[in-house]
Amino acid sequence: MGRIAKRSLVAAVVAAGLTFTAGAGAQTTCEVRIGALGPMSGPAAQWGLAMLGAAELAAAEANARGGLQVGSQRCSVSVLSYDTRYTAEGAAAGVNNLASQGVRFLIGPVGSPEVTGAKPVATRHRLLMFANSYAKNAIGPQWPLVFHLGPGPSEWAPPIVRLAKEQFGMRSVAIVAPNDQGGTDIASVDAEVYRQHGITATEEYYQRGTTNFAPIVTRLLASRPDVVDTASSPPGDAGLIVRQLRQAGFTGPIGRLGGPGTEEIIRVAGGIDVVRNFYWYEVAPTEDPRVRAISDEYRRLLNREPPENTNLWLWVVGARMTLRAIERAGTATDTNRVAAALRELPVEDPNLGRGAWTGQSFFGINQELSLPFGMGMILDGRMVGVRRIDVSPQ
Amino acid sequence: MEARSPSRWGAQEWAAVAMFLAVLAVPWATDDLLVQSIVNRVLIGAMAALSVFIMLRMDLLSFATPAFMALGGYAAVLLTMHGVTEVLLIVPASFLVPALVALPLGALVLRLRGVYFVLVTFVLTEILQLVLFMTPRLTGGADGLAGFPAPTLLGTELSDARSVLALAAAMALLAAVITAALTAHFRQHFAAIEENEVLAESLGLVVWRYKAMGFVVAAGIAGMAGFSLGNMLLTVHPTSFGAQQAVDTIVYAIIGGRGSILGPIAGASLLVTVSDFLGNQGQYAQGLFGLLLILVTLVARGGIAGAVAALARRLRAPRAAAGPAAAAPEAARGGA
Amino acid sequence: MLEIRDLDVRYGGITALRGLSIDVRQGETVLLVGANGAGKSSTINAVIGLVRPARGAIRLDGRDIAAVPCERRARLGIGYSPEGRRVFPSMTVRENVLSGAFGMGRRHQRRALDWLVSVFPFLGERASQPAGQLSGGQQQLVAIARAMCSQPRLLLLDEPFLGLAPIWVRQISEAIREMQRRGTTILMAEQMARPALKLATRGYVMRGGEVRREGTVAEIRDSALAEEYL
Amino acid sequence: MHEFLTAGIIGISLGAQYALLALGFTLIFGILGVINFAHGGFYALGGYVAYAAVSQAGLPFPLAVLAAVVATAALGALYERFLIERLVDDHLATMMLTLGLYLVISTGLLAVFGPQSPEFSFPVQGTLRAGTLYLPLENLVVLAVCAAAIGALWLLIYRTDFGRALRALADDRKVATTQGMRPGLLFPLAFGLATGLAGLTGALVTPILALSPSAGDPVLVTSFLTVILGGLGSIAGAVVAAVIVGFVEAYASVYLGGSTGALILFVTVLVILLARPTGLFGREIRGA
Repeated sequence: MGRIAKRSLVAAVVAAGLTFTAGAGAQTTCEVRIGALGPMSGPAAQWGLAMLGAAELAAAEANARGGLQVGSQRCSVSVLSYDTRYTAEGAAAGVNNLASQGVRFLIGPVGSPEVTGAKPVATRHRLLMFANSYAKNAIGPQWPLVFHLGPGPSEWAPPIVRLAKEQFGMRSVAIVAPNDQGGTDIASVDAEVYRQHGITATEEYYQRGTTNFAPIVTRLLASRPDVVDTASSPPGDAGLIVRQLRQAGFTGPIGRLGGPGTEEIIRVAGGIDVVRNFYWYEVAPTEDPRVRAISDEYRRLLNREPPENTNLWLWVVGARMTLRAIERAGTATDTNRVAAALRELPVEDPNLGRGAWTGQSFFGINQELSLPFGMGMILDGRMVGVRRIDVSPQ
Repeated sequence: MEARSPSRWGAQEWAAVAMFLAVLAVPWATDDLLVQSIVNRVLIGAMAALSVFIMLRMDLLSFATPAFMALGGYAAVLLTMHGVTEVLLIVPASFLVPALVALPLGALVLRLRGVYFVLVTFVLTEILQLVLFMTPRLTGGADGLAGFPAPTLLGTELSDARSVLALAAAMALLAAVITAALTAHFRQHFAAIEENEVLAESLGLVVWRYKAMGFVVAAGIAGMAGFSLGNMLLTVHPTSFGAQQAVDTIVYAIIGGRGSILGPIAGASLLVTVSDFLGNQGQYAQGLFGLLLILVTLVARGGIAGAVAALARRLRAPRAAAGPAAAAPEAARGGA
Repeated sequence: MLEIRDLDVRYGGITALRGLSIDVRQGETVLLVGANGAGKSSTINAVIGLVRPARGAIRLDGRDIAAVPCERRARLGIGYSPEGRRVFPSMTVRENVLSGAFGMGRRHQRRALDWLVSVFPFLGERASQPAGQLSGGQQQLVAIARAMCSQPRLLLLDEPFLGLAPIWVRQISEAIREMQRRGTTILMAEQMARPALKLATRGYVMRGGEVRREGTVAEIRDSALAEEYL
Repeated sequence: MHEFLTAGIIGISLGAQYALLALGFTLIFGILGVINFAHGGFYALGGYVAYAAVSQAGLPFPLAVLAAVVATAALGALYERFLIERLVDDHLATMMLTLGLYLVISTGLLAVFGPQSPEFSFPVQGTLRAGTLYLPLENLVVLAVCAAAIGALWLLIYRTDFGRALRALADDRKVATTQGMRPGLLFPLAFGLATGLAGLTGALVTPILALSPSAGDPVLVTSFLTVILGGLGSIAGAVVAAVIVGFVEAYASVYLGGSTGALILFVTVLVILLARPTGLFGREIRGA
């Protein structure tokens, strides 16, 4: 019953929205709905909840200003979400579900399988989508409405490798990652970047679901690498790999050119003394007070604790930029115009600072929103911190 | 087994086909994307569950449905990528490729019964996953295949939401017709195999022939479901064809009711819809499936379809005096 | 000691026993003879509890045990050797024998085992061989020793001699005599009645699920001869 | 040579854990004829009970392990007694009951403890080293406990009335019942014993590896592989097969890499299942 009522309500809202954009220029409030699409439950829930939090924060900011100025009217912004359960089917279903409720702009999804599933359906319905997967085909010329929240490994890996080489002077690296899309797509890019810096790189892929990494560790160490890089292995796996590497007597530095989760890695590995020498890619300059201010903003506007995931800080920029593009394009329905406006928007965020549009050389389309990121380091069991690395426009 | 198998369809077979015929109208009846999306996933789930259902008719529980779905899905998508987009060609291909693989495979695995068959099909699905990962050139490996051309019907491109759903409905209708024809035609053979295979064999039933037939058709129907899934997602991806999907399709078939062709359809309709309405509590869908599975096994062996049939009989019973006696064989079949 | 009154046993639609009444007194060895399907095994199965009678009473020392579950009847002092040498094939000879005295304590088991090995030295020689590898006669002996191990008051033997070579018939007869010496009451079903008749004190001739005749060994032998069972 | 020896040591550690898991799995199949899809669930549950006992109740680790064993054994026994027992002869129904239980357990763990790995580490740290060879002390402890548990289980099954009764029920339930063995009591006990072993393994191993609500998935797969190899229902087969699986996994991963190693294991098991369903060591095949 309630469902039917809700559906007719939705239909009414959509119909009303269409009438207003059609002309009239009436005074009644309108509503822009953005969708947060990602894993809201299960093992990857943190990612999805970070996206949802980012969308909610951007919406709250816009509403606090009195709403979005879309053409001649002011519109409130609301957020709908859908749980993809980290599957392609779930993501496709989510796009349909959100689109049927009048959503034209998507924040997310985040994992490679989800993005693969969501992208074609979103294209079919002409939704604008801000995805964040490290898949090699995450965006491309055939999907003009799909934007990428970046930078991707092709952007962030080179400066980190350069800095790591300065610090540790390694000449060989062994990269380990799961044998699925989330693993192979990053590890192979990482390997290429290491090689470009004159470092011999070997790649090793393990079966997703592996519980004991001792044999993999033995294999990794057979080539006697100076450094082992855990790439995008899930934090739990990476922590265990670190621990078993140390048990096997490996004393060299360990890298992680893949994603966040350093705290969990330290926890699973058995403490920062076990980790000893470690460098990693951090999605945002986490120690920048201006970046951290996003969390305070979240508490102030939404009156609750922000999701505990640094991805939040990144996603906020994507959500803010989308809303700004809607205002600039003067439409909340014609996603082509919004996309055109978005491409023209300078990347300048009050919290994260200056970024750039990138992606042309790697994806063939300049729709990757590259923001400053961080490189974290642990030296001799001491947390050195996260340094800010700015991106350059292409 | 000398009683000639009456290939006459019962009310349930007609009802199943009528339901899918009705679904064919859905793409034109509503523009609601949510409804279309749920109906599309129900159709795919129901097709996969029909494949499980056919195997259950022979008392075989198969975890290999996702493996055959993958074969069908990848085969059809690879065809479109090589320029063959005609639906009248790729739909049969999505049926035939897994069916042809199932033929020699069946000669090997159908000798196993009971839990041994369960285990071998479980292992098959795991192996297929690894094979997909290890053949990136052909199958795209961990990335799957995406960005393939839309299928065409006599030159007309079927790429908008409506024709995607219509194609899914047509394939599901085809799957239901094939399943109904197979299970009705061989009803007594399958019943004999389900009841006591050894006895059936000693009575002169060439058991392996019927089992092979069932296995091949089940594989083909799974393959069509795989293509339908690929067409909905516009991608075929290894994560769509794992052990999790095997569990889901089995759950659809069992909860819907393994005693009737309407069972898998009812199960897929209910469970796909319910898990969609769980929204952001999606993580609890599996727990709900588990509880329903336990409940159905303990108290309603015929599943939803069996329970509805029993209820209908009870409502009719006061008029027809022989109610309970007539109900007994049906209940026994549902619970066997 | 054992009274069976008006017992009906049905399997599905088939009636296996109809209005059966049998008495076994303390210390007797009672023989049930009859052709295949006469109802001998059904009678034994009803007493041990493998089948549930549709009607009638089974009284042990005056107490009706028809409703007592099968696994509790062993505790009432009933030992049972099934037809067809159903030993536990994967278990050793020794374990098979000991399983007859399940839950009776190590002391009882050790004493019973010593006694059984002294009666049948064969059990000692093959103690650690899996029972499934033995010959038919050896398996039958193990099954009977298993039934004896609990030192039951009432011993049920279903076809103990069926299809056995003379050497095993002698051994098993000896075992049954040993139980008789100990005062055990025995109810025995046997198609091949000659060796069994030598052991019995009394008997019933069965046919079609009913008792056709009851009497002393001599009477039974004559009657049975007349019906061509021997 | 160094890799060869290291892989051997790893293979033994893996084999001991797999043996403990496969023993429980094979016990349930051998005695009840039931494929326990919830086996991995009991493993994960054991890990979480031990974790909760340490972190919430503040119990010392050995007591926490004991609590995990008791909890998983009790749940298993009760589930058998009140649900599985009713349908114990219907192999499809028992599979559905255990599959349903697995889904409920893993969802329940997710709901109560959340999706992330909790902080749960083994109390014994440190590594024994001899040249380039090494053996983490935690693995040594687990190895010792596994060996002791396997030994104790062997004594229980082969040297006690209880074990004889279980094997008798496995061989011929009807005759065993006539000898006074009560399936209604012994089946739940056997099931509880087996799930308790899974819980023990979970409590011991998850602090070394990782604890998560889905930690049971790979356990189920490994148990499947091991018991197929060793012969469903065969106790000795399970132990030998577990060691083989451990060695194959270790050597294949070290010399061929993770995916290839897994594929080799799966295909080997498939071939064995097709060519010799009784497994490498199984004598009796249970009519299933």
